Amino acid sequence: MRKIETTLPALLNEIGAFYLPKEWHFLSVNGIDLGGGKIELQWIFSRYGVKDEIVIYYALSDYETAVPSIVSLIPSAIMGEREIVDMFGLKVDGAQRGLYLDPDSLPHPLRGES
Amino acid sequence: MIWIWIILAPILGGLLYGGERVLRARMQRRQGPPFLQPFYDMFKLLDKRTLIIHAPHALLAIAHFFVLWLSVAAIFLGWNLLYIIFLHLFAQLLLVVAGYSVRSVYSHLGSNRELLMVVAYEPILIFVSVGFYLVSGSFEIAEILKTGGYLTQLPLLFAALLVIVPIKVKKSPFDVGEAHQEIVGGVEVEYSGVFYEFLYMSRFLEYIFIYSFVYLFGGDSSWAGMLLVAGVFLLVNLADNATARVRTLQMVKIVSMTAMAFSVINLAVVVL
Amino acid sequence: MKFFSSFRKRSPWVLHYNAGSCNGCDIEILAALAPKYDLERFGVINTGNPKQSDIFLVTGPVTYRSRERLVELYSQIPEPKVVVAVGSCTATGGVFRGMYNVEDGIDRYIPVDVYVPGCASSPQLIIDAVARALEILETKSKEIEKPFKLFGAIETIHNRLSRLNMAAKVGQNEKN
Amino acid sequence: MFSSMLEAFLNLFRPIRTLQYPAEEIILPSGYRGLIEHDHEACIYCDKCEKVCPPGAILFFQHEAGEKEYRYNPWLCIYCGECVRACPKPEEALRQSEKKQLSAVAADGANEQWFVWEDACRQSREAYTAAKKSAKIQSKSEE
Amino acid sequence: MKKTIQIPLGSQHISLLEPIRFKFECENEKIIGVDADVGFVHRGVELACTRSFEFKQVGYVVARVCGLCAITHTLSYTLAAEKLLGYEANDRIKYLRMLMVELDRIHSHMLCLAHTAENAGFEALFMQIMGDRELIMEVQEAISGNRIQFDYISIGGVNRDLTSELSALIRKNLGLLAEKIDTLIGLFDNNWSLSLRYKGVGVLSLEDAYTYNALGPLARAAGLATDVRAETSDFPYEEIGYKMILESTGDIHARNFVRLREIVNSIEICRNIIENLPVGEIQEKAKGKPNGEAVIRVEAPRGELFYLVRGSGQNMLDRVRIKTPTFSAIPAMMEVFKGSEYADAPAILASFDPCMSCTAK
Repeated sequence: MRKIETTLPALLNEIGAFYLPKEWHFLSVNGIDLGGGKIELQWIFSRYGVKDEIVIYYALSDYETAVPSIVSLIPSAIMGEREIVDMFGLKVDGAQRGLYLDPDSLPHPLRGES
Repeated sequence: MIWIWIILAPILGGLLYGGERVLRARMQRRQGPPFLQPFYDMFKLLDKRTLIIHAPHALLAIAHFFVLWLSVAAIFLGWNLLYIIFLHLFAQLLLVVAGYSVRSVYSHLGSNRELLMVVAYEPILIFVSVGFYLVSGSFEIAEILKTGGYLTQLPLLFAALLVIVPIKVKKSPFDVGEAHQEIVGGVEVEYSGVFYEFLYMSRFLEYIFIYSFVYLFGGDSSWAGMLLVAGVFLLVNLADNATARVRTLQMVKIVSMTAMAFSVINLAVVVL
Repeated sequence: MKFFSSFRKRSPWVLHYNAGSCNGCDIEILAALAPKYDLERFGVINTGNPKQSDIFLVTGPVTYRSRERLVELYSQIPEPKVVVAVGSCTATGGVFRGMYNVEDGIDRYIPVDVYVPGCASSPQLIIDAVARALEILETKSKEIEKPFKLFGAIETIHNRLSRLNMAAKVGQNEKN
Repeated sequence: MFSSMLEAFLNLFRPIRTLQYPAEEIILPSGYRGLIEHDHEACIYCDKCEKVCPPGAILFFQHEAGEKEYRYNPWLCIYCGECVRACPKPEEALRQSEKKQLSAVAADGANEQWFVWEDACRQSREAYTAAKKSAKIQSKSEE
Repeated sequence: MKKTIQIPLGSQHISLLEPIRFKFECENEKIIGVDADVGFVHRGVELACTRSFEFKQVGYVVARVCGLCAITHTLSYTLAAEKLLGYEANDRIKYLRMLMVELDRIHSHMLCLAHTAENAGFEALFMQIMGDRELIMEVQEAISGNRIQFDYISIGGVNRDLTSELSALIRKNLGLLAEKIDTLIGLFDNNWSLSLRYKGVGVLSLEDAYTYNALGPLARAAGLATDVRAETSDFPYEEIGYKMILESTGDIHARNFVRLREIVNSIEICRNIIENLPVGEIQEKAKGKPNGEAVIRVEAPRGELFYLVRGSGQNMLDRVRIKTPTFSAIPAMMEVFKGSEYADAPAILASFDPCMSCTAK
């Protein structure tokens, strides 16, 4: 497992330079609430056919900052992005709320204070 | 005497259907429902509260059932085969209209498919009756049953009939009209309670209708007819247990390529 | 009529709905229809169509998004009908009890007649439950049965019962 | 296709696979995870099972006199057996039998009643600790 | 006039086990657009794992995320938790865990095959496969004490041991099953109507498989060589005879074949495990509180299952992230539907073996 720190503005460039469709398998977008309004976002990749090679790009963010979408690079990321929109109440371009949650359920269940 | 048989026709079909369900279960090595299950279902449906979409929709199901019954009665009375086929067609069209009359996509799809099925099997039924005419010289069932030897003269036509029997009794590979897993019964989808019962019972009549065509091939020997019906019944159920449902257009293609070709060749041979 | 109601228990047609379960009970229902347990020997057909069903087999603790469908399906089944809650999470919420998107059992929304224990309920328990449900079904009248929540007013059109607005949407009916 | 037709035909002469369940009992394998059984005599009321139970199907009602009452909801239980593994006296105080729980009807209150129990148990617990605390304060002030 | 019709599939439909709603935009019966709603089963397990349950209970809770791959959920979580506790299981525990996972794979694949057959309108085949599947259910019931939710794995080991009678039962049933699978392979390959329904239908090309990050049997049917069993070193899969199964056409037929051949492979793996079971304790003490972050991948029947667990030395965990196979497969799934017939939609859907309760958690 290799963790690489990045920032939100640089994310698209870094992943664009790193991701090769035939070599890397995109696993998921993941969010972890660190408390105090901070959130750690992770983009997780694994390499095809190689043992135990996982690369995690992570970036720190707060709730208000818009998160760049990587759908243009990896179309299947839409699911993960919609999920973090639902679960953390973040803003991601092109991803709408409503994958899991209805208007009357909890607004952002995985945030620290909720 | 014949009137009693006509009144008993749905019950006869019900027995056939019940027997088939048991047979099918045994072919799948399970116990299956009781033999009289269709009648239990019938009585239970009478006891349900009825929900109606709109009156014509319900009425069309009843009309479908009675017209179908009329065509079966006509068979028992020994009428002209062509009348019977068109009466049956009329009954089918009532069902199709019923399917289109509600705002359910599944019902519409069911009607579409029902129409395509009519396109597939109706010509074959007509060819079969023409075949009977060429051999016996009459379209009247009473006359047809007086001569024999259809099976030797019209073997391919019998094969063509065999192909369309699964369409009529809603068995795979050709059960596209019902297609339970795709369109939840098609035209049946919006019916409930007593009105569904009419559709449920019309299935019994369809059994009688199509198997009496098989019976006709026995000609003057009723034993041969009975034997043919039993054989086809078994064969259709075997095929049902060995095939998946094909798509609607595939069905039309298969039927027109096999059954249509068989019947045209057979008729040509007989005429020449 | 007495004569006809005695046939109810010989021909129970089943509607199955998954209201957010883990699949465990659903595949057990499927297994109960398969050769080893063969529910069809009691006359059970899995119709998949609420309008032609008598027994409503529900699995799952009712998630927020599926509750409207649950109520809608329930009100589409013509009476007499029975509801069987298959599995502990359907009956009481099970391990999901208290989670934020879950409603702790389907009897918050619709009246349940039989609660089946087990996580996941085995086909044996499902057969037991269906047998029990049939006893209840036989004694039921044809009175209209209403869901508890998400329920609009009973309307009649031309003196006939209309079920169009029976399961009103959440926004219209205040959640209580 | 023809081989499966033949197979279907031959199946007619083979024995059926269906178990006649309500008429004949099904023999469960030994070690089937069934109902949790509690023995009032052997239990030392350490509350460990209550703490580990994932759905919270075991509750102890605290009587004012100090003794506890075991309450168990078989329709909430997920039959994982974690309580038995946590029990300091497994097989004596708490054991997993091989019996299956029967289904409940509406009158049994499988769900409704349990909400009431949950509340009652929590309140009894709170009332008990409050009473103990006040007793302690009282005894302290008496000293 | 509008040229297209909208055909809904779900959330309640006879061909679906689980609630998922598709809205197919169709021209006649040809699908040109798909819209899916997958969130019907969202229960909030991820939050509950960090708020309501202690880390020792979480294994039983995540098992209820999905009934079909319950064992892989528990396994992944347990492995992650054990990593955080700094504990490594002995060989016997590893082998027993692998045995359960492979048995689970067999039963899940058989269910999928049966369901695909049912949705293609082949009721007899459904009955046949479901009947044969009972062999494996019997074994699972005997080993773990329950037919579906096994609750077999716990932190520090497994809950029950494998006795010699059990091994005999497993050997017997696997032998019977192996013959049945052989006939099934012949049937799936040769049946005329099945080939009409399956061959060339619902094709996912290799290119699309890469683009949409397909995984599991779905990717292997398209020729994409990915299998977590070959990409992880948590378990000694190579030494017990694991082989990667690949097909190339990517249609329903190929997916079925990947599943059938994986069943054959899994039967072999199970036999090898029974024959070469090491001796040792089945339950060891794993002490401490989870601290740090651990990432685990396990090959569930539907593909890769991913767990990320983070703890901070307390009884409650900070984060449990569950990424399930179907969740990643949905974009690929939606792509395949476009251009196929509505009549094939239920069969295509079943051939993906979607698990909505996994997806929505």
